[in-house]
Amino acid sequence: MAIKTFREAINEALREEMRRDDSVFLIGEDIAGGMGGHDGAPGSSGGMLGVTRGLYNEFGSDRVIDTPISESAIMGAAAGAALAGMRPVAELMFMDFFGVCFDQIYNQAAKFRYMFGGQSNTPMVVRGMVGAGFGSAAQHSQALWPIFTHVPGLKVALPSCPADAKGLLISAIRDEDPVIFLEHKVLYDTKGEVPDGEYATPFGIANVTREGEDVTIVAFGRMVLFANEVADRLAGEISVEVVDPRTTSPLDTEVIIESVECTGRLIVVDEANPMCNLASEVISVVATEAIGALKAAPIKLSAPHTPVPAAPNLEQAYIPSADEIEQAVRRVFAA
Amino acid sequence: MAIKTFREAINEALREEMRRDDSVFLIGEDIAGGMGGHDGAPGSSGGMLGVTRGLYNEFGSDRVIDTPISESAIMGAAAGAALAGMRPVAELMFMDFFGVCFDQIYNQAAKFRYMFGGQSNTPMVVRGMVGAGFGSAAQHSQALWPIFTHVPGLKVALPSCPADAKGLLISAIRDEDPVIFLEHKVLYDTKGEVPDGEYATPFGIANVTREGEDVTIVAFGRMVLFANEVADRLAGEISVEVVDPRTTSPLDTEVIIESVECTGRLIVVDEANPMCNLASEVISVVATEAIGALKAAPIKLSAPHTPVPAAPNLEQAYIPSADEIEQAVRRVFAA
Amino acid sequence: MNKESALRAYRTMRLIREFETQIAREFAAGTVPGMTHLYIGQEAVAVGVCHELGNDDFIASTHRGHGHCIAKGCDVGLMALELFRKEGGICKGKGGSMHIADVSKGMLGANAIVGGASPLAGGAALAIKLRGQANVAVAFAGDGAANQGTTLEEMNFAASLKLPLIFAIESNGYGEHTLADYAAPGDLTERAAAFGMAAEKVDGTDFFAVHAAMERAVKRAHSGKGPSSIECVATRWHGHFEGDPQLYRPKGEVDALRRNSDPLKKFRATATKKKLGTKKEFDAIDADVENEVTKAVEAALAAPQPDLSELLTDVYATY
Amino acid sequence: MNKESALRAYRTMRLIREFETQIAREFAAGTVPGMTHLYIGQEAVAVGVCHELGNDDFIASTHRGHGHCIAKGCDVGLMALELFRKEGGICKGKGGSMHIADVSKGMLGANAIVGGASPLAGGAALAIKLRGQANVAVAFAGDGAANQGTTLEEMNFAASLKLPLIFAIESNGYGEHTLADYAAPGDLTERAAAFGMAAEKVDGTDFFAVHAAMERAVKRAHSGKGPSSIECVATRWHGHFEGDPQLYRPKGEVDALRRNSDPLKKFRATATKKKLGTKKEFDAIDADVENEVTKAVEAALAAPQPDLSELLTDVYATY
Ligand SMILES: Cc1ncc(C[n+]2csc(CCOP(=O)(O)OP(=O)(O)O)c2C)c(N)n1
Ligand SMILES: Cc1ncc(C[n+]2csc(CCOP(=O)(O)OP(=O)(O)O)c2C)c(N)n1
Ligand SMILES: [Mg+2]
Ligand SMILES: [Mg+2]
Repeated sequence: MAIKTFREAINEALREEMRRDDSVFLIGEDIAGGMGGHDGAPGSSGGMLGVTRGLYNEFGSDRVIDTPISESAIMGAAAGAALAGMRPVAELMFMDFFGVCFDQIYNQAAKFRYMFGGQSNTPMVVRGMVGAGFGSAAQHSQALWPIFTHVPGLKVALPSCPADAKGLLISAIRDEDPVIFLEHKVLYDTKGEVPDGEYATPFGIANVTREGEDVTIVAFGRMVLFANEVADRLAGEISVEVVDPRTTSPLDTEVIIESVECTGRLIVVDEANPMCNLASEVISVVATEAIGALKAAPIKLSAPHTPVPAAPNLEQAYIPSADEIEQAVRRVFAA
Repeated sequence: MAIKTFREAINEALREEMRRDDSVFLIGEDIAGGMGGHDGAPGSSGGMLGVTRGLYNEFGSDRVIDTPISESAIMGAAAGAALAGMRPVAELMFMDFFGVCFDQIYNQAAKFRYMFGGQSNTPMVVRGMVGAGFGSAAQHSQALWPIFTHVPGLKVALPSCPADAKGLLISAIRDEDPVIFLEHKVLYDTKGEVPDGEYATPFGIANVTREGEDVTIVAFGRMVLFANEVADRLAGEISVEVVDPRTTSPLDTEVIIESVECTGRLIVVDEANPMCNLASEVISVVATEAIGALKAAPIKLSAPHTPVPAAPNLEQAYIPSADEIEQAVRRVFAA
Repeated sequence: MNKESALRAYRTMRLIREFETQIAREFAAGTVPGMTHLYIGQEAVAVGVCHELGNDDFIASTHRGHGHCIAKGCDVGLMALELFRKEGGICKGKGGSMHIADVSKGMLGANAIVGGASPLAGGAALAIKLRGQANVAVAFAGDGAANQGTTLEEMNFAASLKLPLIFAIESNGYGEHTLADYAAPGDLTERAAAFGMAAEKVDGTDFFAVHAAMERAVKRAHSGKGPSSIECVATRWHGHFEGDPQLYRPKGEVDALRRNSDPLKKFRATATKKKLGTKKEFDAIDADVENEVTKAVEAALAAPQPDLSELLTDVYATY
Repeated sequence: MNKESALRAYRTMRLIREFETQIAREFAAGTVPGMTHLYIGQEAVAVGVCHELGNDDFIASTHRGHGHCIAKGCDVGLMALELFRKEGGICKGKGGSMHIADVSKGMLGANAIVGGASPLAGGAALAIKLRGQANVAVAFAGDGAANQGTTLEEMNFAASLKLPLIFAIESNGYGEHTLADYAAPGDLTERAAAFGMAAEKVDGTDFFAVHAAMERAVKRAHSGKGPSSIECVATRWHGHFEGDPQLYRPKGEVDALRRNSDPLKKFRATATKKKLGTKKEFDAIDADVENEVTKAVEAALAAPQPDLSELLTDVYATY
């Protein structure tokens, strides 16, 4: 075990899987950087936020492939190469760019296996940044996971800590289906214990990050950190259980329902915009399958139904906060 | 009042609004047809399913504009023209094509007003076909409204009958914000009474298509027809109220909650794939805001988490049916 | 090209013609579910492009994909089952006409998204390049699809990464009901060339012309010179889809095409001149093919629908 | 061009240079939130393109949009407030650097999506065409954005519909950290020409060259001849974004650019030769502009953040 950043954990997962399996390659924009430049230029960037740093230098231009600014071509490159037997990991940089290339993901890669009657596997990963809090405004700060989760054929991973970032990415790369791997940009510099060597964190298995008996908080991605903070704040006063589903598709509804059956009180925190998001999904699952367990109305905490504002104070107000979560816990506990 | 088809109602709305307002124009692929062809060719199609028939002949090539197969350019043409003061109605043919052009819709048109601090209006309509039941398989049969509904800045209309198709489209064209107007292809040939002359059906106001006291069915689009059928079948036995929200964004939660407060029993029928869909959203709203009113667990009926299969028998099994709805009503009533 | 190879090419073109002709008849009879776009008139393109390709060469196809499938070696019996959406279809009846595929044959699927194929073919080409194989990938695109951003961006992308990718642009003069000249003022071959790839325009009704251009493109790809574009000028004899009233077409256009632009007639004439086949041999192939397709269609009509349990399978390899 | 007009052009170029220089200083000081991409080195492009445009002409811009804003007449005081994301900003502080816009001035926004601008500019051009106005729309796109499908498809689209649209391609040699030659083997001007539009390549550090090409393009647009492309070869003096270590650039490259490719120096030299301005006049403008920008930045630094209630406004005109 060693303490690593979220960024280092992702880099390590990529490196180890590329060493393990020759069919794994990376493709995207400036994941190497400096292509076409002077001798020292190629590989000098390693991604806009340094996540792929050093990989070009170790694996070269056939395994770490920089491209023109052509996301449909990049996604098609991954989907087509996967059909042809490779294991591509494509970077979309900011997932907000999915709007220019989603067809290759949702109509093509996600549907091949079904449309082709089970003939094919499509082992590809699409990595990209999500989330607000970085000051990157309306077109570079979105959550978007409800959209990816809605699409049959896609799997969606949303790690909240370095250990899961590494373990889920290794699982994603080894998975035979297309996986959307979402990296919350505000988490890159967060640190945590990361087991040494190779390990795969399975999809569809929620992680209970805090055990408790009074209130269940289901939180996604960065919101898990806030939920944990609130659980710790309230320790001794209100016993809060925090459930981190880790993947939104598949979604571990079992662990969520078990938790609610024990606590009888549910709060769901999703940074995504509110309509048809994961908080709605989780509350709907509990209401249809375990309503009898609820001692109080569940509480949904999400961003408002607005784009992400540029101004730092507005952006902070946009993101669900630990204080809002704490108030919600007190409210639902009192009910 | 006259009996008209869903298709005729949409055509009428377009025609009347174009007559009323010179700034309204249509743009898309083969909405006229035959461009570049012999004398009689231009205007000879009127859309792949004939929805825009005759409009080119009445309004000419400056108001009914056929384009190359370039959906990003079409959506940009609408968004840019709207910013510049026009009122474009862009056809996407099958909404499934949104994957090649969504950026222009969700990152551009939907966000202008917010990103620009309220400087601009973007009065544009994107029309397109949705839904299964036509044998058009995985890439031409999707529902997709949960994705559009999730996006702040977009409004989403989903008419279930000719009268609403006309009234909602007129409202959409007059609206100052971008509207996604969804036409279920299986409804085109359905008939219904359509008020004569111009009328606008407001957004965000649900339509109670059947009044009842025992069970509330909230149904979307084509599913409203099935829900009505079930309500009629069970008349005298179980009193079923059917709520058709008509627009998914804005969503009329008030009428839904009022209905559930009266019946205490809720079924939501959404043809869309199940994860993060409108059924989840409605159930979540009721669970968080009116759980006390529920006498039984709400029931969610949706398509399965699969692409739309080509085989007719599989496709029928994919779509929620009147029989499934009837069984659900009996189950929730007995509970 | 030797005689055996030429007769094989003719047989494949005839197989496409016969298959599409019988599907057209069945569609008119109402036995074919959904939308269908037929390939008649363009047979020389698919066969000219695919004739020398093997299962390790990939193609990505379009909504008008039956011809590409047959040319790439897909079984017409399994294809017929798929078009009728029956059990045992090449995609278990779950794909249908616009998603017909046989990955084991390197046929990565028809595609219901115009412009959807090019990026995928680019991915297959990338896999070939990374594995150092002496193979190619082909992106089929119509003259309408050539105006879709995905196709255009893939042309630059493939040139930038020197992918062993060949764009087979089928210029049949129409995109749905719109004439190609209206939709694209520029010349498609010049457009491709401007991206820095070898680009040529050939008579797409002449198998030998397409085949020769393809040989040049494959050689370039194998020698690491990157992508090529072959614009094949051919004609579409049927409507955009079956049931299309085609009011946008001048009267008599199609009759003239049948008379003057028949890829099979042209093939017979040229091959006979080149001593690559005799009338007797061609006629024998025609009869044999008709019989094969008739059997395939009859079997497909008689076959059962897929089992209902198939609705929920094949969404994920694991979930 | 008369002297008044030339001095106005110089003033605008200097305003861009000074604004960006002070923003760079503030960014380094940590007072500018979020990402910022500066325009220094390319001033002659924005000003050459926009110099003769009015409020009824539209431009759609890029992530590197400050220069386009200033050239299109946006108020630097309101721009500064926006970059610092303060109350009273041109977008109320809700847009920031990459969404800065002034629709009343025909500036349809910077854009954080590479290739996002071209289709939008096409829409503005369509509105102009439908209303029969003697105006144009300009799509700014970098040499990297030129490889995005949206840009390429818009070129064909605009040619097909004969839109009064001008593509201003800014070839600064880089897309982020990737060299333009690596990303695009083809020549961008030939690529544009192949779509059937008038296309020329000019020295983007020479205001007069850009301005002259623009005059030709505007004339074509007004006479109904459709779109044009002007590839402006200029240089980027700063990193892709502020804070970019630029390891991909050869040492000394930027110093050489400052010495040899300074659009303002070039302007002064040419204008002086042409008797369109004197050193005294240029120096006076420089001093005046520095003072204007300094005031704007000080005011913006001192301004309050937006009121929290602004979070929920401006999502819809009506909901
Ligand atoms: C992205 C997308 N846009 C539009 C369509 C509708 N559509 C189906 S086929 C077609 C015409 C394609 O023309 P072309 O590429 O020339 O192929 P052809 O039909 O002539 O073989 C169109 C517009 C689609 N399927 N996908
Ligand atoms: C669709 C999309 N892809 C990628 C990016 C990330 N990105 C921002 S700027 C940029 C480079 C753009 O290069 P160019 O068009 O040459 O403009 P320049 O920065 O040189 O002015 C990239 C790749 C983006 N913002 N949007
Ligand atoms: Mg065509
Ligand atoms: Mg550049």
